[in-house]
Amino acid sequence: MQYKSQAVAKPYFIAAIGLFIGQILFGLIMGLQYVVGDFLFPAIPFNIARMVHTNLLIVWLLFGFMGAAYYMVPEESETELYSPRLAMALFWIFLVAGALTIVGYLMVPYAKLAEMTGNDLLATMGREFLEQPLLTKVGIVIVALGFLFNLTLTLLKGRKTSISLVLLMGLWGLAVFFLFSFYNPENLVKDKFYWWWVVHLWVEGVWELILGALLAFVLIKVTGVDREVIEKWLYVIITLTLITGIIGTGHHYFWIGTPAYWKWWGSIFSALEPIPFFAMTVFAFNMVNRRRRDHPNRAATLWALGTGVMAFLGAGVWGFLHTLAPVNYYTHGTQITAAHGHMAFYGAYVMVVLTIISYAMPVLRGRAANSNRAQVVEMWSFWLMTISMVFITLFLTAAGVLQVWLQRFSTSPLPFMVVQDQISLFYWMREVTGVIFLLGLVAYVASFFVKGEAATLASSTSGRAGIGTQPA
Amino acid sequence: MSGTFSKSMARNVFYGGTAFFVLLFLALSFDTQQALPQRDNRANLTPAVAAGKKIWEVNNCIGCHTLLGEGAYYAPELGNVYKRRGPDFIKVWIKNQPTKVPGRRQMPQFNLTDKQLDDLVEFLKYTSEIDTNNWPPNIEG
Amino acid sequence: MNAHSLDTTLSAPASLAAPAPEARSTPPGDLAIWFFILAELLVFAVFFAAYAFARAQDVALFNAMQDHLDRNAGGINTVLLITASWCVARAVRAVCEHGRSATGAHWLAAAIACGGGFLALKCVEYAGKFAAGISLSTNTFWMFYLSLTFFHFMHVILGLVILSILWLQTRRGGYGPGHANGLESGAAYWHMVDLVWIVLFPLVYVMR
Amino acid sequence: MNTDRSFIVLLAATAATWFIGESGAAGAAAMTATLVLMLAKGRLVVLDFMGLRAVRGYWRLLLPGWLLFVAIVIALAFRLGHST
Repeated sequence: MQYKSQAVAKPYFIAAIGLFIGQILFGLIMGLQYVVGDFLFPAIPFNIARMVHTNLLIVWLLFGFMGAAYYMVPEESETELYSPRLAMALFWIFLVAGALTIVGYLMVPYAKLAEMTGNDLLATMGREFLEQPLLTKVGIVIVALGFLFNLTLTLLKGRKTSISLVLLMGLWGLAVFFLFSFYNPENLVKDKFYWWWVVHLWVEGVWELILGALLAFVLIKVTGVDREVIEKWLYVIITLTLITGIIGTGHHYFWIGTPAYWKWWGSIFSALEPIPFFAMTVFAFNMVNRRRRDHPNRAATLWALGTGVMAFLGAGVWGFLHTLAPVNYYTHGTQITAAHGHMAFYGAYVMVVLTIISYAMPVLRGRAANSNRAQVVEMWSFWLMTISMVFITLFLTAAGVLQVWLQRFSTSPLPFMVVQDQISLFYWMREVTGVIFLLGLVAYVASFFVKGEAATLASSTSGRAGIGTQPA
Repeated sequence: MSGTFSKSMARNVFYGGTAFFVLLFLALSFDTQQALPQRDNRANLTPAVAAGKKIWEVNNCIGCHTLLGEGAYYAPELGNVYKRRGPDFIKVWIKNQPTKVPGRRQMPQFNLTDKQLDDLVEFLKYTSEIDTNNWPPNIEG
Repeated sequence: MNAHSLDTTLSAPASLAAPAPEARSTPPGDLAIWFFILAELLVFAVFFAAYAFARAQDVALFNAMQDHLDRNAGGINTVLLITASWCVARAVRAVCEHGRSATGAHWLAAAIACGGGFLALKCVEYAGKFAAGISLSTNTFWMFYLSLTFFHFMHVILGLVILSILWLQTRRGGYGPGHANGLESGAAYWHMVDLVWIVLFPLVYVMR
Repeated sequence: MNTDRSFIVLLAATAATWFIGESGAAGAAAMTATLVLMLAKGRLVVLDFMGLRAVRGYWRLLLPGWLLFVAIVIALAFRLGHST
């Protein structure tokens, strides 16, 4: 660790992992509710479990992004963080607010929660992913502003690298587009239209800048390739991302009451969205193959490469599968969407946050890399989680294909619930795979507690086996 | 001879390209705003519909159902439920939840008043009349 | 190949200064702009294909609506863009081969004038269509006509912004033989805008 | 110079394209003529204006290849339209 204020990243990363565990537990509850409908009813109805599952995902990814930014920006700017105390204060505010929100979801009926938290003043709740009470939303904005203030001032007083500029642009964009969550017109079509300005322009827009910056940072560190080379490719990739992704928003405007031309605009541009992901994968592998050093943290390298591949598969390939309007006409709002959502979020955002944690945590704990034994456990967790996510996606895809066939495509379409019964086998298989994912997560957490002789940068002359790359 | 590939040019292309597509997106969004009155059924957007939308929201219906294909995939699509089931069925159904059939998916009891049920039905009726480019493909949603 | 091979900059200006066409392995201008050009061309290719296949679904509509297009305006606009492109090519030659910044700036100014003429004429066309109540939602043909031409229209605007920057830089003597990366890159982008129109004009205005 | 000669050819080809449009010609022959003119024009822009004539290797083939690809797709779609 070069700057002692980078240490504030550590609690952020720990909180992220903690909330990640919660997310997966609720995912398993929901998965079971798909096949045992009355499981935990009425204590935790499905809609509550889902809200907790998705909101925890968002919040822990935000914790991860913030931790990453607090870690990266001082090092990139070659200066201490503007205010470590502000960073710590915001950490506790965000954690407590997040925890209270989740407790509110679980303890109070949602309508009651809405009433208690001022939803009558400004109705923003009850929309997918934006279920947070008004107070929490305001809290998120305040935390985000404080966070951006802190980082922007840090950047301004230090070196301005492309990586930290791209990161900050992504984070500012994240905060700006979140403001659309406060706009909830009575007109459902308008509501949905601008709802996507938060959701789509986050995950297929500004978040990808953050993703690119995190990946580029770790790649510079673990490969030793010239910053110039990595940064210019970063620019090329995020350019491709935004020129396809911004108009690509149109693939959500096919069937919600928006004009018909979006079917063309949305299909054309989103059909090209896999290209930046493919470029990112090629880029990551290329940089690792051209590495000038063998960083002892092989686990971080593995996560970095995995991010490229899984983001391409989940966001790129699975997105393309159902993005063309004639296909989406049948698949819209089915398990196909769920399949895509799972692998895309895991492959792009979960994995990139785990990449930066994998790289930064050992440093924050005073070593270049964890012991070989700890890394082996971590790599096991990588494969367990990644492979089980691939199978979760495949099972949901199978369920979705069958659902589309029986409910939408067939000449004698069956009712929704009849179809759900017929595809329950796939839901069972998904649930079993989900348990394996949890085992992977347990292994991941365990890897932090595995002892052994820690590696240093100097001791890393050998050992390039195990990360699955060809020697340069 | 190898060509030039400079970071400054890559950066300029990024800024220029991004600005370009943001502007294009804004232009299309502007056109969409102009075109919406013909499609979004706003003529029927009564206070009852607005009240119904709020009931839809504060009971987190989207946490199980889809509405015009967006939401959770645990329970049936409701964008066209008005056409599929009609107003009376919807109200009776909501009143009678949960079914408590062992092992079946359960919908909570939301204790809605008759007025609230009427508003919710109005909202679902309004939603079913939005011009969705003929989606969903059939009445089952 | 090592990490540096991608990164090699033109360290020998003489290689470009020589007017004799020397075989090179990459196009004039920065690779970054070429990635962008390729991405844009890919988008346009998909758009053109979408137009062609949508037309195949309803040939009668497309043929009937095409009669309402002003082919003279389209033709003149083609001439304007081609002329602008030629001016840009002459500007690059003047600067890169002969080091004549003033001449180059004049050529660029002429190109900007032609591009401005394109925009003006296109605006007249649009005004007529809008006055007739045509919008993106009128029918499939007009959706494509407006989408394709407006998407291209915005490219012309961006191209003109780039040309204006090049013009200012060139006038100040910012480029010369061996250090004209920016000029060549901007020129390549402008030619791409021209190239796209060369496909768009026959496809939308002429072919039936 | 190539640039100037290409410019003259481009103007002539544009006039020809415009004339085909004005004549109202339709069908395979008109389509082929228009596409050939388009390919010729595009090729000149790519090779002489963009300066790819002096480039060897795949970069030189990329843009003419794009043109050819677009022309083939258009031709296929127009054939499809005429046959239905």
